[in-house]
Amino acid sequence: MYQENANVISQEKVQGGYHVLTLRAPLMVSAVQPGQFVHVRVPHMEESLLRRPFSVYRAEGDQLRILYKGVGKGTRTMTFLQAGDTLDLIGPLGRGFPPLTVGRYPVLVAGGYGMAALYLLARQLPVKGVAFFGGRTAPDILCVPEFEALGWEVQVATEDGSLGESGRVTRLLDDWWATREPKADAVEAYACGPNGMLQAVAERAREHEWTAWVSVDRNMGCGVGACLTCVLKTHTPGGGWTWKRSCTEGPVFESREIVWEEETAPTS
Amino acid sequence: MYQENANVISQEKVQGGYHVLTLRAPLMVSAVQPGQFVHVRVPHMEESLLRRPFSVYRAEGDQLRILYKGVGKGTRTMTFLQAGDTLDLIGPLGRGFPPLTVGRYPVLVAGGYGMAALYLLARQLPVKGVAFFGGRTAPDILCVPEFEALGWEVQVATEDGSLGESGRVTRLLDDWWATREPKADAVEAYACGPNGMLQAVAERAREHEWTAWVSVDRNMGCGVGACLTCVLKTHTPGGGWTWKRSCTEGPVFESREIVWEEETAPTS
Amino acid sequence: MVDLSVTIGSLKLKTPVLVASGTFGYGPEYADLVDLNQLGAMVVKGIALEPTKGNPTPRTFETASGLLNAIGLPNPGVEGFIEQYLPFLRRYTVPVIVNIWGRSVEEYVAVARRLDAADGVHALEVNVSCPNIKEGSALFGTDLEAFKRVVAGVRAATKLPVIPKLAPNVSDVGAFARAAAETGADGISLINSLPAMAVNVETRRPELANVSGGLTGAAIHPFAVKLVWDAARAVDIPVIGIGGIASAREALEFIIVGASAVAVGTASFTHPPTALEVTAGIADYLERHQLPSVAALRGTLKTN
Amino acid sequence: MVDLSVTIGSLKLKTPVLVASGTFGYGPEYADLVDLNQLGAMVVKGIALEPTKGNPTPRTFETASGLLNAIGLPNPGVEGFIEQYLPFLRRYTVPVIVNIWGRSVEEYVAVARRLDAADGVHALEVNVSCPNIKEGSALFGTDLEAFKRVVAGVRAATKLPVIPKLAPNVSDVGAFARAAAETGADGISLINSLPAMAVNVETRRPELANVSGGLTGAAIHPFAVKLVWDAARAVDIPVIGIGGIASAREALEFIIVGASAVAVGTASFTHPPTALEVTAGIADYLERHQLPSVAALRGTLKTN
Ligand SMILES: Cc1cc2nc3c(=O)[nH]c(=O)nc-3n(C[C@H](O)[C@H](O)[C@H](O)COP(=O)(O)OP(=O)(O)OC[C@H]3O[C@@H](n4cnc5c(N)ncnc54)[C@H](O)[C@@H]3O)c2cc1C
Ligand SMILES: Cc1cc2nc3c(=O)[nH]c(=O)nc-3n(C[C@H](O)[C@H](O)[C@H](O)COP(=O)(O)OP(=O)(O)OC[C@H]3O[C@@H](n4cnc5c(N)ncnc54)[C@H](O)[C@@H]3O)c2cc1C
Ligand SMILES: Cc1cc2nc3c(=O)[nH]c(=O)nc-3n(C[C@H](O)[C@H](O)[C@H](O)COP(=O)(O)O)c2cc1C
Ligand SMILES: Cc1cc2nc3c(=O)[nH]c(=O)nc-3n(C[C@H](O)[C@H](O)[C@H](O)COP(=O)(O)O)c2cc1C
Ligand code: FES
Ligand code: FES
Repeated sequence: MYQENANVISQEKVQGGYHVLTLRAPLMVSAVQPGQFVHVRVPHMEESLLRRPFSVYRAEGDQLRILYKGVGKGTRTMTFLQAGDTLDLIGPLGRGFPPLTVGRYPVLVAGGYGMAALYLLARQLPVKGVAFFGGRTAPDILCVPEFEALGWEVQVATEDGSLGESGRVTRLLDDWWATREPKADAVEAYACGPNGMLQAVAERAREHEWTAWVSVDRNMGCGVGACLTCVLKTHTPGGGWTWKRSCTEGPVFESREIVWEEETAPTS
Repeated sequence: MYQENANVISQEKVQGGYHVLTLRAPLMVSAVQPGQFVHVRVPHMEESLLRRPFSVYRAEGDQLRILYKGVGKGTRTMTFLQAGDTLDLIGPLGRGFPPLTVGRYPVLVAGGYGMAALYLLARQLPVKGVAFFGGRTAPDILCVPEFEALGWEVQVATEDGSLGESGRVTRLLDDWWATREPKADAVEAYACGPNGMLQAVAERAREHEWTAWVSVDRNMGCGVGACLTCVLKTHTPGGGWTWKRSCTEGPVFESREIVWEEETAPTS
Repeated sequence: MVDLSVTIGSLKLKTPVLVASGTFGYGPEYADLVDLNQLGAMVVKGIALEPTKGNPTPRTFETASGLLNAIGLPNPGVEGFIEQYLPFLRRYTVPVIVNIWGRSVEEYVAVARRLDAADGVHALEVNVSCPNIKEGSALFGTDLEAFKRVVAGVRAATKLPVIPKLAPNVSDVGAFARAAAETGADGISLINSLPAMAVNVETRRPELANVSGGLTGAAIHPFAVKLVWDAARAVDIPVIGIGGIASAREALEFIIVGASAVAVGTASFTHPPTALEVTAGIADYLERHQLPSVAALRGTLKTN
Repeated sequence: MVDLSVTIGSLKLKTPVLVASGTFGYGPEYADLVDLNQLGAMVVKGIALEPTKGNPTPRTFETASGLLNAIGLPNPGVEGFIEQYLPFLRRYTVPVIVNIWGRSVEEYVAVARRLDAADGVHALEVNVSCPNIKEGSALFGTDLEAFKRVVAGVRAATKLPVIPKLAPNVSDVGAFARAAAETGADGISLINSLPAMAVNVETRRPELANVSGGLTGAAIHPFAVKLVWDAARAVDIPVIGIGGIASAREALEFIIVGASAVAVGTASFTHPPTALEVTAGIADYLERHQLPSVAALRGTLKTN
């Protein structure tokens, strides 16, 4: 874990309100694992005391990228960053995605910035499987060519049918599973997206006995385990539950560990 | 009094850390009198609740100019304003300089932004007299060619002697007065600058029986007379004193009205 | 059209958005910029029996999202107010609430009695909580018995609606709210500014000539919401929520936790038409949420 | 070299800048980013007799220059703390102050007694002022008699320095400071977070699952300075000033009004090395002002 002043190399608008911020952040790049995040102090936001967490999208050379959308005060302020500006980062933070268990077939499921959050993993996994990307409408589907270039099959669903199949991404997942032979093949799923999507993946994992790693999005304070803002309910062996900190013990959890209930409802 | 969203036409650095901001502000221009000010809501300063007051430097066509220096949080933030930005103004505010009494000879004394604050007056006065400008060092002396172009004689003093006479501007004033004939000529002085300079002018005015109008610089809150932040002590006929609001009953006061004491010490 | 009206005792307000005492002068100051008749009520700066000069300068200081002030309640005295400002205010239809203060119960009573007889005063707000007065009247805001004496005294002295303004620096604001209601107050308002101070570390002097002052503005808003919630649950009389309102959102928070009306303070300095924009924002919100009236929104906080 | 050391009872601190309870975890969390040995002391998150889960989420919410929290004092219990965290902390030379809380005097006493016997604990900070616990312990912070009972109980249970942490929502903080001193406390710390709340107006639900919480950060700083000033004038024992410190300036304000030491809270979230930068800033200030020690600056506010 480092604190680093990163230089903004470029800020690019991509589709659907998303931006890609490219930073020179050698310390972050040197240590980042797939699924980890950086905690950003957004400049010129004097009234706001908290940092904002962003998954690492790409990390190459000394360059780090994050892909984000201007949804609130912090992220909208970030859209004004320009080449030459400086950004104070803490990271890499959190427990990312574990490596694929040998002999398993990897399945990725993503929505929103989750597509970016899975990219490093997709690049690193030794087996290239199938990726399911879902969104409301075509511009919400990001990074498809990049995943295909890595050798992944990408299946897309949009709720309005403007790209790929019409409907939820989990329908694609169900169809794929239904036609897949032999059933006995072990699947290891990795998911990042809205809470509803994660919960849907968790249900399938339970039903089909997959291992499923989900990256949750919880409001964060410190990002390092000190403030206990970002907790979510997890099962304990005896049938009880305990809070775990998604910033340090997560953001990636095995889906069966999570207590799925309204208390862990989506934050976005 | 209006509230107006002014467009920034340009922002220019001049010498000594001063900037000239040119705004399209037709309502302000339509009503402004010499010595009045505008109360500026500095954008992107979410943590700061108060506006900042600035004298009107020039007002031509629909363009308003203010000349200012980045001395603190608000003014430094203002230096980032660019053409196309919008600035929320309230004004014109305050009681400016009264017209010259017929038969009097006008003398201007200024330091700092005071040179700008006297420009509209200098242009409007029917008699062009002599202007004394003082500062610490050469770059602090502003607007001299502009005043000369209006037909004023400008005498300059800097404390380090880098421009004009070496020393305080009041020495120039004393020298001028000492050699001036006939002494009986009525002088009407107008001053804007640091409190010490105003007080020195007030002393001469009392001694030589000049009328002297001084524009004071007091911390302001509302700018319109509601909050009672900006008060200064003034004499009342019976030998007592009362607070007057420099935003509405000032910022220009006749120097004998002011109770000159440490309580009205300079704010800058 | 949604119904924005509010009733506090015999006082009828067309809208629930007032301007807070001490932040809008006596009326003329903002009249060029803001149509006073569109305000729920005009609450004038605190009036005492005799003219008062107030504190030395500096009187205000900016803090993080806040404003510190120690104005010291300068005012022209009750006679001065009646002569200099009431004629101006009578030209408007806006209800006038006079904020009053005193150094003793007798002074409060005398001011209340004099204003009761004046034409153009619609209610009295009783400032027991100003932290700036050294003469001891701050005690009226934090000592329950002294508080009751003041409220009872004012109550007996006037037929006008009486609205005690509660001090924020108490452990149990509900007790003061109940005491106000039991002593015959028609409503209560809160919060007044929060005792606070700032130091210039280079000079080692306080930033305010009065040493300490009161904190107001956005910084105190979450604290004010909690106190208004506590007070509103304690009594049935109307509550006026004050503290850090800069947009409709903050005003709606007060109403949702139980305030019948609100007052805009420091934000008028930043942006004079804030109170009117808040009013429009509340109307818009009620329409969007298909609520017939501001009263229908009051106290609808869901806590489970 | 200026002398930055501070003594609180038998506790010697090399620098006057601590990290505040609940904002720096138990030690390991920030150890990668901040050299713990350079802190004046490490004040750990509140410890109770039994493990506690804390409040449901959301637990924090950003406000104007402030942070609202209702974490609810989750902790591993005193035995869990001793097992899981003390061994880590013993590897450092930084003094460890354990913040303790309970639901009854007996619980406070039991925790204090257990920690008294533990190796590596250097002082106890007694949290009587956390607004987040519903079980009634908040009363320990605002009821003078209950407060004295807790402090006396803890005092009798340990030889470690005892530092009660005062509640900010009282009318007369000096009375609590005096009560602490009279009951044998070695120092006092203040302020804890200020009771506050925020409402999501679209859902009409509180932004915190616990409905209300505590306000911290820059927003409350001027309020904290006033309370520290009041408390420091009331007692001779050392005072630790807390609230809204983000740079040396705010820390110096506390020291000038009478604090012997300070603690950095919320600002560590924004910028983890804040406490160390504040320490450097104080040293620099003392040199610039030709003061030999931080003690020489303490209580030097000029009020005339
Ligand atoms: C581990 C992790 C990784 C993330 N990666 C990405 C990413 O790669 N790209 C991307 O676009 N977004 C990502 N997010 C979401 C992103 O952090 C939020 O969109 C962002 O914090 C919203 O900030 P805001 O100021 O714009 O929103 P606002 O809604 O204005 O924030 C208001 C308040 O809510 C809090 N808040 C709101 N949403 C979140 C949230 N999701 N997490 C934490 N705090 C929140 C803020 O701290 C603040 O206190 C990630 C979130 C997490 C937890
Ligand atoms: C009538 C009048 C006319 C002025 N005209 C000009 C001008 O033409 N050009 C120019 O450069 N400056 C002018 N000033 C001074 C200018 O207003 C201050 O320099 C400016 O307010 C400083 O703001 P800041 O945020 O940069 O400083 P900061 O020192 O960071 O401000 C901190 C706090 O001090 C207050 N404050 C500090 N100084 C002043 C002050 N002088 N007046 C009001 N509040 C203050 C601010 O409101 C704020 O609360 C004028 C002042 C007055 C009263
Ligand atoms: C400059 C100033 C002067 C004030 N004067 C008074 C007053 O005379 N009487 C009073 O009851 N409250 C007075 N107040 C308090 C306000 O009425 C209000 O309660 C407080 O400012 C909180 O609201 P805000 O956060 O919206 O400003 C004053 C506040 C300010 C900022
Ligand atoms: C997330 C959080 C958790 C806290 N937990 C505790 C605690 O366990 N015990 C305690 O006495 N104070 C606790 N506090 C209060 C702080 O120690 C401190 O008194 C307060 O935050 C004010 O300082 P600040 O403005 O610098 O944050 C907590 C504060 C925050 C923000
Ligand atoms: S964000 Fe602070 S503990 Fe996770
Ligand atoms: S600045 Fe408010 S009365 Fe002058």
